[in-house]
Amino acid sequence: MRDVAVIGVGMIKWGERWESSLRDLFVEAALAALDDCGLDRVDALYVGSMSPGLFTGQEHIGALFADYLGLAHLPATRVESACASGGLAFRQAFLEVSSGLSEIVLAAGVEKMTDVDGAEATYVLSTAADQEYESFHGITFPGLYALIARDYMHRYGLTREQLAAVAIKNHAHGSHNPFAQFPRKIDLETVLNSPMVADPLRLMDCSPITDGAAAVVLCPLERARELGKKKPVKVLGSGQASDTMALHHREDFCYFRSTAEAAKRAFEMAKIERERVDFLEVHDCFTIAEICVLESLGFFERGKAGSAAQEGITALDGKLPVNPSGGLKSKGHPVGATGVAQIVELVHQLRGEAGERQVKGAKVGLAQNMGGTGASSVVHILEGC
Amino acid sequence: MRDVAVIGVGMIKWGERWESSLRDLFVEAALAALDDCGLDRVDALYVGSMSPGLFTGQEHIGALFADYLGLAHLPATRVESACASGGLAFRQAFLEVSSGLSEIVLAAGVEKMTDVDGAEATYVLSTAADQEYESFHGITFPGLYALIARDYMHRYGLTREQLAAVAIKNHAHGSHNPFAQFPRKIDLETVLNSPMVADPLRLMDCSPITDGAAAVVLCPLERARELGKKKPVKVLGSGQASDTMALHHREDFCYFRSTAEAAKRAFEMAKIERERVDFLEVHDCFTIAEICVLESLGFFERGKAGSAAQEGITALDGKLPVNPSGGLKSKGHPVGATGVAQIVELVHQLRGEAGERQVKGAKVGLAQNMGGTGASSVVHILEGC
Amino acid sequence: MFSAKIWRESPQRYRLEAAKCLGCGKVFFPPRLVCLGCRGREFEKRFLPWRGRVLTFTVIHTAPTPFVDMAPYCIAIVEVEEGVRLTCQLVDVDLEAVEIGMEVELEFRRIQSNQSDGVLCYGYKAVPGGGE
Amino acid sequence: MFSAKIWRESPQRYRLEAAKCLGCGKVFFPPRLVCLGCRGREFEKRFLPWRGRVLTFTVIHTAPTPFVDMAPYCIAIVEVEEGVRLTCQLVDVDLEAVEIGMEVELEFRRIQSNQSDGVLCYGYKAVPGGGE
Ligand SMILES: [Zn+2]
Ligand SMILES: [Zn+2]
Repeated sequence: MRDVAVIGVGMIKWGERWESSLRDLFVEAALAALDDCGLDRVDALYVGSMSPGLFTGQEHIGALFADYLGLAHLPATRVESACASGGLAFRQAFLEVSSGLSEIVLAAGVEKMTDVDGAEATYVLSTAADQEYESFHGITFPGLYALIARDYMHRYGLTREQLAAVAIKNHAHGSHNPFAQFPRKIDLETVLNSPMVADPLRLMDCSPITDGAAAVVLCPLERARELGKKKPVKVLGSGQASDTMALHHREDFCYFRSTAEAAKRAFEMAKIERERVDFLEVHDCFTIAEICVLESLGFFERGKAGSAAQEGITALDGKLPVNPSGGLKSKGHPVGATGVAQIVELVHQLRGEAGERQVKGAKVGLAQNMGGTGASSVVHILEGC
Repeated sequence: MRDVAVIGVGMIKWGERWESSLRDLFVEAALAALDDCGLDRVDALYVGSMSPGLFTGQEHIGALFADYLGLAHLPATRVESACASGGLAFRQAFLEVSSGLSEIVLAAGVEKMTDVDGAEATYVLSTAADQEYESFHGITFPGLYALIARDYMHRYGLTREQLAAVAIKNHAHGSHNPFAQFPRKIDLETVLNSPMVADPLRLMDCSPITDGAAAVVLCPLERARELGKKKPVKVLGSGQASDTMALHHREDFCYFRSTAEAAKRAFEMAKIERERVDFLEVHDCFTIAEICVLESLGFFERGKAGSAAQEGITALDGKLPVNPSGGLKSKGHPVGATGVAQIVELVHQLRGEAGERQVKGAKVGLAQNMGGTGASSVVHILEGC
Repeated sequence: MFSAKIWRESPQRYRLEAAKCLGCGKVFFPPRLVCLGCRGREFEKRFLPWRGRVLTFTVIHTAPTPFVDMAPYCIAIVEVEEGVRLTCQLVDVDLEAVEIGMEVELEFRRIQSNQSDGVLCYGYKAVPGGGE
Repeated sequence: MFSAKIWRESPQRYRLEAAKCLGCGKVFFPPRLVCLGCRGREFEKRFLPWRGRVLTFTVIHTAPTPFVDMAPYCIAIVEVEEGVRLTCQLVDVDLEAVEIGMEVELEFRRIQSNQSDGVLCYGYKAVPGGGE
């Protein structure tokens, strides 16, 4: 397997993009990524999207997107693993370049969520849980994560304020991200007074409903300087793993074994230790998720990440900055696009072009993207060159 | 890229499988494939499925299936390209083994279509066409292929009887396939008297609505004899390509350029000529499709495949047997499973274990699987060892 | 919310709004952000003519849910000008008399009488004529 | 057609039908074709007891479409016997009084009052009690 680099990244404004169709969202992000590296063509396309069928009535989006990108004969593959679809698209593109099958591959993620109303969006998202033994009983995704939060509070004494600190920190980071859906700071009052969604989680503990897309261009590392315009970023490691679909089948509700396993594989491939990682982009679909992910990744001991945001450890200027982009919370969460946008942020940081949200001296970054309540996880480790 | 072999194949009875859930269909086929090679574990899983979300309300099936196969921590990826989803799952598994990332990979395809009624199934299938500029106007998939059939008849003088001959031939083949949904012969009367679906296509020109799954196990060729129990089958070539999403954007409605391009790539990788191919499994979702595919693949000149079935050329004992399994027409068409089932048939034939439907002296077989009206195609060439 | 989806496509459906590539002159319907021919990204707005001819057609007998009451109905691929083609219903016609090459005019009509949320959808349909 | 889907799961939902692995003794709900523990494929039928205790819970305020009229309602993960856990609603309870470790009984109740096709769905719900 040969070394692979990311040479182009493309992000667009996320939010309620009523004027843009599913295909246009993709094309905008893909063109931004191509322009970033100065290329006009690629050899293959991977797209991560959770449910274009239920959200917009359109399946078969790989071929549709190749067509509307003006490259109608491109091999184009859609991959899906719920909210980890974007991370998987990146992984498959990495694999295709790494194997030698293709030279230049575009990996994109997209979701168009606002063509349906809120109740319908809640239903569509629930198809990422066990439909017959979870969703059937009326549980929602905020509800599933609330089950985790309650358990964590009970076992480790996590406070409501500590949970809120995660949202406050990520919004502070996102206030410097012009592409974020909600690029503004929030305070403790705002979180604690926001409507209850699934006790103990309030609206401001939850990532929003978002239209968005993101794209990146990969090529062999040895051709990265010839093909791209900017500093290449090397893919050091990639790991993927699953866990039981239903949350209730896990021995420990607060520990995402798929994330732990995916991280183990990514670190093995990268041949580095955790100490080398300068910052993380993780899947904070809910405030509690960021806490459990940090522990599952092995950066905090069990029960110890709950106070990390409150203590400033995971802030931009902290010991281990987490979600400098603003995370899913502030940036938005167009589910299939999220995993690719994490890679976009890693590349911006590792190139040193993240502006006001730049992590000082960032050399190695890690992205963790997960589906459902962690039934699937993908972890990538990238290094600036 | 290292050589890859198929060492296990699993097929189950296709049809209206009311008693079986989506997950159980998958597990049955996967276990059959594992038993066929005598293995109990794999390193990764790829699943092709067009729309479990719209057909059953369940997305995120990669993780769900790994869980219910009893391998809950497996990297599990769903791929989708409408009716070519199964072919893509096989291609991604091939890529993963070929790259060296994994040793043993399971590729499966599945679709559960009978949990919704016929009108709803027609709607779900229409999401594989351009939702805004085709389906919006009331066109169905039989309708899109009828547009192709009308054009072909007009340009090349194809007769109604010649179209029917494709269905009659495939049902004759399928009558020897115990796993087929409709394993029985039909005659010309039956086809010509069947209800009109989309003029000129009648019910017996169309593949049915089917519940089904299929699975195969891949490993490096050099480990195939050590890991498997039966004669390994080598993957000689793999090709994938796209075309415009909307049929009306093609210069030539009767020529699937994605199929031509995918075949070109597969033959280039295989480094063989078409003459070496002993038989084909092709995507006969409608009778007209088999005719156009044979020409797009380059086995017949333009306008010449229309009489192939009628003249017996593509029969089991003809010069170029096509769809010895019975094809989508007789075997059934659980859309995401179809591409994997084609590989299963290739392996049975190349091992010489196809019984009454055995192609004499079969050494090399080709499988062509496509999505929509050919907006995506995947071609594989396999060789017995 | 579904209305955002309908509103988004209405320039095409109501006015046949297309885009002509400033690089190679190819006309696209619906408009695109990138040219499929020369990969240019500059376009000028064009309105397609409301007439054309039938390239191929079918009569739908088994219809999807929103169209069940209309069956049987004809659907055709219509070429409206050099290289610009679209799919639409062909109505106000004897279904036995439709043929390839037939001249048609496009008219603004109701397309779907019902959707899951009851919204009416309008757009273009073909009718015989325009050849004289 | 949707009734096939409902009928298929009814042994679990109506009778708490589970499967005990003959290889390692692990009990699965719902039944599986392969054991997640030892990968055995031989099982014997078991019926779960209709009582257990709350491992964790939430109160849903923003509900999905079929449950909108019920909100707010409690959902819990209940352990019914060693290692066997399930998710269900906890009803007939003061929402303020639910706590981790609480003993519950399972009862057969209506789960969803409507689906897109109007079919009623039944299954298990938890109620306080069973500890005495
Ligand atoms: Zn142009
Ligand atoms: Zn066991």
